[in-house]
Amino acid sequence: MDGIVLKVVYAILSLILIFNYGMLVIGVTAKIVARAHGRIGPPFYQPYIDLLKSISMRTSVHHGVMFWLGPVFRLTGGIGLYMLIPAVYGSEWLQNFSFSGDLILVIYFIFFGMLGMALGAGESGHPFSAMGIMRGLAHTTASEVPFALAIIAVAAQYHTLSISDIVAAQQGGIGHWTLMTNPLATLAGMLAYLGMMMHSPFDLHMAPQEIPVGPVTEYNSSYLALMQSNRSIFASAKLILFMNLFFGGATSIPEMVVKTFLIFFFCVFVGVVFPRFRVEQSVRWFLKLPTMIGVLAVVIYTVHG
Amino acid sequence: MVRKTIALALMSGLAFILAFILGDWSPMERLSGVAYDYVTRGAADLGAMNLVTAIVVTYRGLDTLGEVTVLFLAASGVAVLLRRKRDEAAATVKIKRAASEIVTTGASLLSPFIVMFGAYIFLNGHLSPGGGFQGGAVIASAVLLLFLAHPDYKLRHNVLNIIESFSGFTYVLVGLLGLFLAGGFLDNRFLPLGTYGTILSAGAIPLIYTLIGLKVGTELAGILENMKGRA
Amino acid sequence: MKLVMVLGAALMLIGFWGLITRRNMIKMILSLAIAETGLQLIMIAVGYINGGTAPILDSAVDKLSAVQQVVDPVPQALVLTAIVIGVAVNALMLTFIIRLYQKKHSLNISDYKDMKW
Amino acid sequence: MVNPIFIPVAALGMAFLLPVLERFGRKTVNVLFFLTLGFFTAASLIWLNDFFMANSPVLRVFTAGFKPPLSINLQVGSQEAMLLAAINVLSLAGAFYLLPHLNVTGLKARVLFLLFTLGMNGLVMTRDIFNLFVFLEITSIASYALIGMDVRLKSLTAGFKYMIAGSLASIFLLFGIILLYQASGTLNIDGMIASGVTLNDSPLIQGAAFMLFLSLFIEMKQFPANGWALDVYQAAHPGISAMISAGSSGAIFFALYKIFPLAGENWYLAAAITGSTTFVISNLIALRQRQVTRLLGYSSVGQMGLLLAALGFGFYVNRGRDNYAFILAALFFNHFFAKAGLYWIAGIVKKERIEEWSALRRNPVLLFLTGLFILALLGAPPFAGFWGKWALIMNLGREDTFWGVALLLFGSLLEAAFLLRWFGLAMRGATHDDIQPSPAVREIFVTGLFALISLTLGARFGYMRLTADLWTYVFPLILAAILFLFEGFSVYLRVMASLVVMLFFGFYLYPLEQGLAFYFSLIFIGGGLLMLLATLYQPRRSAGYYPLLVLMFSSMAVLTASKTQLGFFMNWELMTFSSYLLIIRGKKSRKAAWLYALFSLGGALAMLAGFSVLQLIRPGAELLADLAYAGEYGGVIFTLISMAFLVKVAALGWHIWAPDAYAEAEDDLTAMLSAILSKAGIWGLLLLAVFMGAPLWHSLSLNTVLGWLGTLTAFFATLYAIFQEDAKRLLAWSSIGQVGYIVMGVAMMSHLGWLAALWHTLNHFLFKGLLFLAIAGVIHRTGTRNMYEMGGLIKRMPFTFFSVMIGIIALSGVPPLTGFGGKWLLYEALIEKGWYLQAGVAFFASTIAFLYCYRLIHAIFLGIPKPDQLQVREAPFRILFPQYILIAFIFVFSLKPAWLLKPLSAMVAPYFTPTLGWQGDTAVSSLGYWNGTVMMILVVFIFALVLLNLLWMSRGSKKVKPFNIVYAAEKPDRPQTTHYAWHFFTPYQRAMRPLLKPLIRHFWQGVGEWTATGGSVLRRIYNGNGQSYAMLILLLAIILFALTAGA
Repeated sequence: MDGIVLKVVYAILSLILIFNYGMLVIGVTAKIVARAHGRIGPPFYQPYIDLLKSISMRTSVHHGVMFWLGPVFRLTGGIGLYMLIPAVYGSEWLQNFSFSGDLILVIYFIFFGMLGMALGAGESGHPFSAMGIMRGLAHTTASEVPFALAIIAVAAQYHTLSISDIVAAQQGGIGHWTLMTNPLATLAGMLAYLGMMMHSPFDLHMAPQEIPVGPVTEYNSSYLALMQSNRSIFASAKLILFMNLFFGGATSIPEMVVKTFLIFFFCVFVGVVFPRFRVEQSVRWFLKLPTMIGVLAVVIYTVHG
Repeated sequence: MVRKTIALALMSGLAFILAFILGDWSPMERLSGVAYDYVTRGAADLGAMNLVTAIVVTYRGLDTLGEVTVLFLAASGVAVLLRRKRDEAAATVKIKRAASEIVTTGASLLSPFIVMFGAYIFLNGHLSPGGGFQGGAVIASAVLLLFLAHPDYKLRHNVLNIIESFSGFTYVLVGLLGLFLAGGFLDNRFLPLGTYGTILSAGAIPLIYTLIGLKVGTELAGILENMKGRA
Repeated sequence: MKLVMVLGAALMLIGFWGLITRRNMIKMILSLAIAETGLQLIMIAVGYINGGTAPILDSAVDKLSAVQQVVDPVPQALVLTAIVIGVAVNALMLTFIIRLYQKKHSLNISDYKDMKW
Repeated sequence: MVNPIFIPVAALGMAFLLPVLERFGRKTVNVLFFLTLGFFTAASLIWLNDFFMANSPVLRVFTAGFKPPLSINLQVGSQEAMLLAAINVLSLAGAFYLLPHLNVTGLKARVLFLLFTLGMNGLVMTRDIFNLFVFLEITSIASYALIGMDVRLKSLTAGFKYMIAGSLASIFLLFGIILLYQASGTLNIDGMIASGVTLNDSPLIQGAAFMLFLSLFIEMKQFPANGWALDVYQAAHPGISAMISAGSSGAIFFALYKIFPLAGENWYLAAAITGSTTFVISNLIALRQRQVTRLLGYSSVGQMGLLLAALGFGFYVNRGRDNYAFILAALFFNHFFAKAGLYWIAGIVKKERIEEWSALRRNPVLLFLTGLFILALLGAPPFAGFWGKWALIMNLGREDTFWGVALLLFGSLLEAAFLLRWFGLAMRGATHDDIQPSPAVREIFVTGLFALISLTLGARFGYMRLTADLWTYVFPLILAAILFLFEGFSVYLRVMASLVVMLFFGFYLYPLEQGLAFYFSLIFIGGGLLMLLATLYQPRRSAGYYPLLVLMFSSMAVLTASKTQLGFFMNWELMTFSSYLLIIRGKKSRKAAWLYALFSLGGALAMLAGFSVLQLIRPGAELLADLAYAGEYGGVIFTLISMAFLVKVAALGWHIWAPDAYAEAEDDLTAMLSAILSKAGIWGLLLLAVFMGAPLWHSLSLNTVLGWLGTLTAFFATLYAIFQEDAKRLLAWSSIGQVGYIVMGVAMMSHLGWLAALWHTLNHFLFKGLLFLAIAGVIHRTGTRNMYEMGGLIKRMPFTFFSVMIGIIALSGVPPLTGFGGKWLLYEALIEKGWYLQAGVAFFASTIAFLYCYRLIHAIFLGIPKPDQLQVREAPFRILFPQYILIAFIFVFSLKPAWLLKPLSAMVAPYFTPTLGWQGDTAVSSLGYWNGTVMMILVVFIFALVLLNLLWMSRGSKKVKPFNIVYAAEKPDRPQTTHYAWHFFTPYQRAMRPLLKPLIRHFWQGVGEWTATGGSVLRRIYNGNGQSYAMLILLLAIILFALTAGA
């Protein structure tokens, strides 16, 4: 029983850490992007301000039970996802609940929040919400393909689906990273990652700069706050996942911070350079080059047996 | 043209088949099998001089009964098909020209003799060439002659019907008598075989042939009348 | 007797030829009758024994040596039946033609193609 | 014992006497007429009894007091007794049916009829070949006259054509007889056979045989010399057609059977070839036929071909006549009673074209009888044709005659195509408000009598065939029969009765099964019970619904208990036909049901072929377990048998039927089809794998092929699902795709793979049953299946919404519900197996599944409600209740996956070494691990925390009305423009266009069209000209000569 209590305490601590980390990463990135555009940009703590603003809004409306539950699903999905990934290799308190399932569970749990939020947004009755969800889902299906292939290749490479084991196998210097030992899988995975982060050029469903089109169109106040909190946790969890899979994981918190930030910066960088894709364009793009690379990665292991 | 060509091809095919089958046919040298038995024991068994008759009426009597049935069927079929429906009753055809006097006179003169000849043929079926069918056909030819001479001649249906039914039914009864009194259905030996070579011999054969003659004669006459149309 | 056989076969072929080339239904029936006649000749030929006489055991044929003298009576009996059956069928066919003619006033077989396929 | 000679005596005596008796009035004549026919019937029934019950010696009657060969003899043995009984019962019933027609025609018609019957009797009884000729002529001449009796142009024309053909046939026959006589010196059939004369290969004797059999082949209406027969069947009064098609054709067939021992090797083969060609071609031509009596004509001709083929094969492939006597009898009597019955119904309905047969729908009794007879003709169990066809195909396999198997099975499929189309039109064609059939009691009586005889005979033949486990195999039929007694009572009583009999059956099966079989029968029976409960939501159910449902479920359960191939195949067919009859109850399901039946039958026939190949390598094999000895033929057998299962699981390529059938079937039935019926195919595949492992086709392992098939099915079906506007069609495609995963699992042939398959089998049953039932409830309330016509129903139907939500979460495999378990097992297994690419495709498919899941729930329940659906009520409790039972199961297995996985693991253990271990509640595979229990607790815990948090934060939140949104700077007011539901995934469709070409549908359409076109080209030889028909007869002569002269 003590074990469980300890685990819960660790998990909460770990969660607080990752939440703040996520907030900061988002803030810093916005700043960097602004500088790249030649603007001053918001302060790095802007996400906190946004969150506080959302929470303290006096007007709060909702469209029904499912609308109400959508953010709950979403945040549960984010937290749950993070809980399933061991954040730092060898650290007991940052193992989270990764003993309850392996990589397959992690991948599928990503959908939990998405589905819940899609249901909530759907109930708002706003056509833009539905449209945003349609675009998001369509886009996700395509970007998941190279990602899945990359994971399969990694699993085939290490003969395991346990994230901890995969990280363990990469210890011992940069030469053991999947990046080096399985470059094709890493490439496919990182291309998929662009789509999964839903950053430009794959952010049509959010269309952040224009009129509010997307799942969150009708969300406001505390509902929006939940979404915002999720965004930081969810994004960080994904970053950690990619770090674990392809870049040797992390043995300490600073290593984790550096690695994940660099990984995040990769997608920010791409986003700054490329304009936005339309849905069918992005779907086709993912199904062409990244998928081909992924297939190649997988076929190598199929042939080798 | 295509049709003719196909027909020609078919015919040559058939000709080839017939040639193939009959190519090395040659007549039998001597009797064998069942024919041998018929010839050696037929006369003694049944007392009929004409072996064909013995076969037709007794040995293969069931065939003959069937044959009578076929004729009866045909006659019934013709009658059914040419029956007058109510709406057709009025549409009678007028015969334009009566027969010439030669024909009418000839007919009246000849027909009794023809009938008599027919009767002779079936009565002597067991002794000489001939028999019920032949006799019946001859009798029917007398009716045909009458029709030619008198196009509007009407046969007496009731009489014909009764003769036909009676002879047919009796034929079956005679067959049954064979079954009960002698060896089997249509066995002619329930009547005494009599003196070989006389008219009242060969058991029931003359009786059967008489019945057949009557039946065939009336049936053919019926067919003729039906076909003649509505004079 | 070979000749009778050949004649019979020839008659059969002629009958078949007529059946498939004559359009007139009455001629078709006559053709069938010709073919039947051919067959009857063949039947008789089959029963023939060289030098044999009619299978009537009268004074002309000795009862004891009849086996050597007469032809086979069986085919003759069969022919008799065949003839009668032929007559019956022909009568019925002619009746059909009478009725058909009343319906369409044509004796041409190709005019009776109401049902096909 | 009655002396057989009294049959001709009575017939002739009466026939000769009747013209005189006419004066006593019609009544007297009729009484005497029926007395005579009654005497025939009684006599033959007495014989039947004597031979089968008392084992009497064969009756031989010598006429004229001499023994054969001097005289003609008649013989009545057991075979003759059967034939005579059938013929005389037919005559009596037929005369009764035809009574008004006979009355109109007059006295002579009765004479004709009586002599016609006599002719048939004579054909059966006589043992003299010339006498046979005479009786054949009697039969023919009587039938000519009977056909032309009504003096209509068509019947006269047909009769005339028949007479030409008949005359030619009799010329050939006589020719043959006389040549045979010369060769053998006798006319007695037994004498001829004993003399062995035909074994001589001199041209004369071969010619004799040629002429003899040519004639009988013509009389048997063999292709191409059968144009006349079709005209006769089309034109004659249906009552007469019945007599000819069943009676005289049957008698002639028996005559042929009698003299067939005279034939030599070359004739066995010729009969087999001619017969099977006729069978195939006449069924092919019939595809384009719309005229009912002609359609039946083609079918009759085809059946004659089948009989001739069976006869030929019987002699050709083995000399064991007894077995073939069974086959011939089964096929013969099946055709005999069914065809007569169908002609009689055609006479009652009086509709010429099949499209007009929808009039039949108003008369359930007639419809029922029609269905029964058609099923009999198709060889459905328990009709005699089923047993006959099975035995025939098995024999052909044993003797390596697979061209025969192929031809006969292909012909059967074609026959099914047109007969079922006709039945479909009768059942579900467009109705016209014109004259309804008004059958006389007399007509219904005789038709019903024949249906009863058909069933009884089928039972009798089946009893002879099913040697082991008889009761298990026929149990479903008995249950269905019991439920028939409850028709007409209230739905509640019927459901109650169904539940009781199913439960009883479950208890009966329980001790017989363990392991996998138990698991599947639990799904079949338990699932069936639940679904039966759900049917209560519709207060009215048409007759036959519950018997068929119970038949379907219980025959599926029997599949799991079957030990023998025959028992398995029988129940497979029962399941197919009962589900067909259920599907066709849908309002617009005519075409869908037709397609379903055709594909299913095609599959079943392939299965039959597979079993027949097994006979080659293991003659006499009866058990399913014998499949293990397939050896080098394993690949072929596996491929053939798996066809049936692939059709049932709607694998890609065989799936064409499924979307339509699922969509158009009644709503609760669809749930059963998808949730339960498709699992029968899975069970079959498992069974194959258990017995045959993974056979090779050359060097290609078939389980790899199967695995890819499953993968592609999962992918493409899912892809199609997202573009459907119709909720049921969407779920239908989804169902196809989900079953594709199960096929993958089975194909992996590993412990984990099978676990994945078994887990998903149950899970798919749970969530797809749930979804279809929920949607059924929605359709019940809204009256539409188009999702874009709904919207915002969450507020009106919250419970149904919850069902659907749980359903889609379980479906999409999102943790923590059961769906994830299936996915986890599947991917672990795939990666363990090394099927990486398949895993990638499967993953793609499963993400696409989110699209349709979301679409389903969004378009129906979310968004803005339609004005006319504002007052829609929640679905009835009776359909919600089963849904919540399913939800309960989903939650239980989500929380405690071990409860299901551990027993499953034990079930699979006998076949593969387990690779799944346990650490407490954590399942550990060779690659990874999963603890469903912790996962569930974790998610619930986090969810609760976040929920409480939000509850606190959104204290003052206000609910707003549907249109309270800002949309492009205006407030929208119409749901039609605001609810984004129609063509939801258009951009995706654009992106995926290259993958969406319906190539397979086009392929099958092409197959169908080419086949039908082939038929319509071939049928041009029947140009209606009697002379051409004569030419075709001569052509047959030449063909047969070419076929037989070589030897």
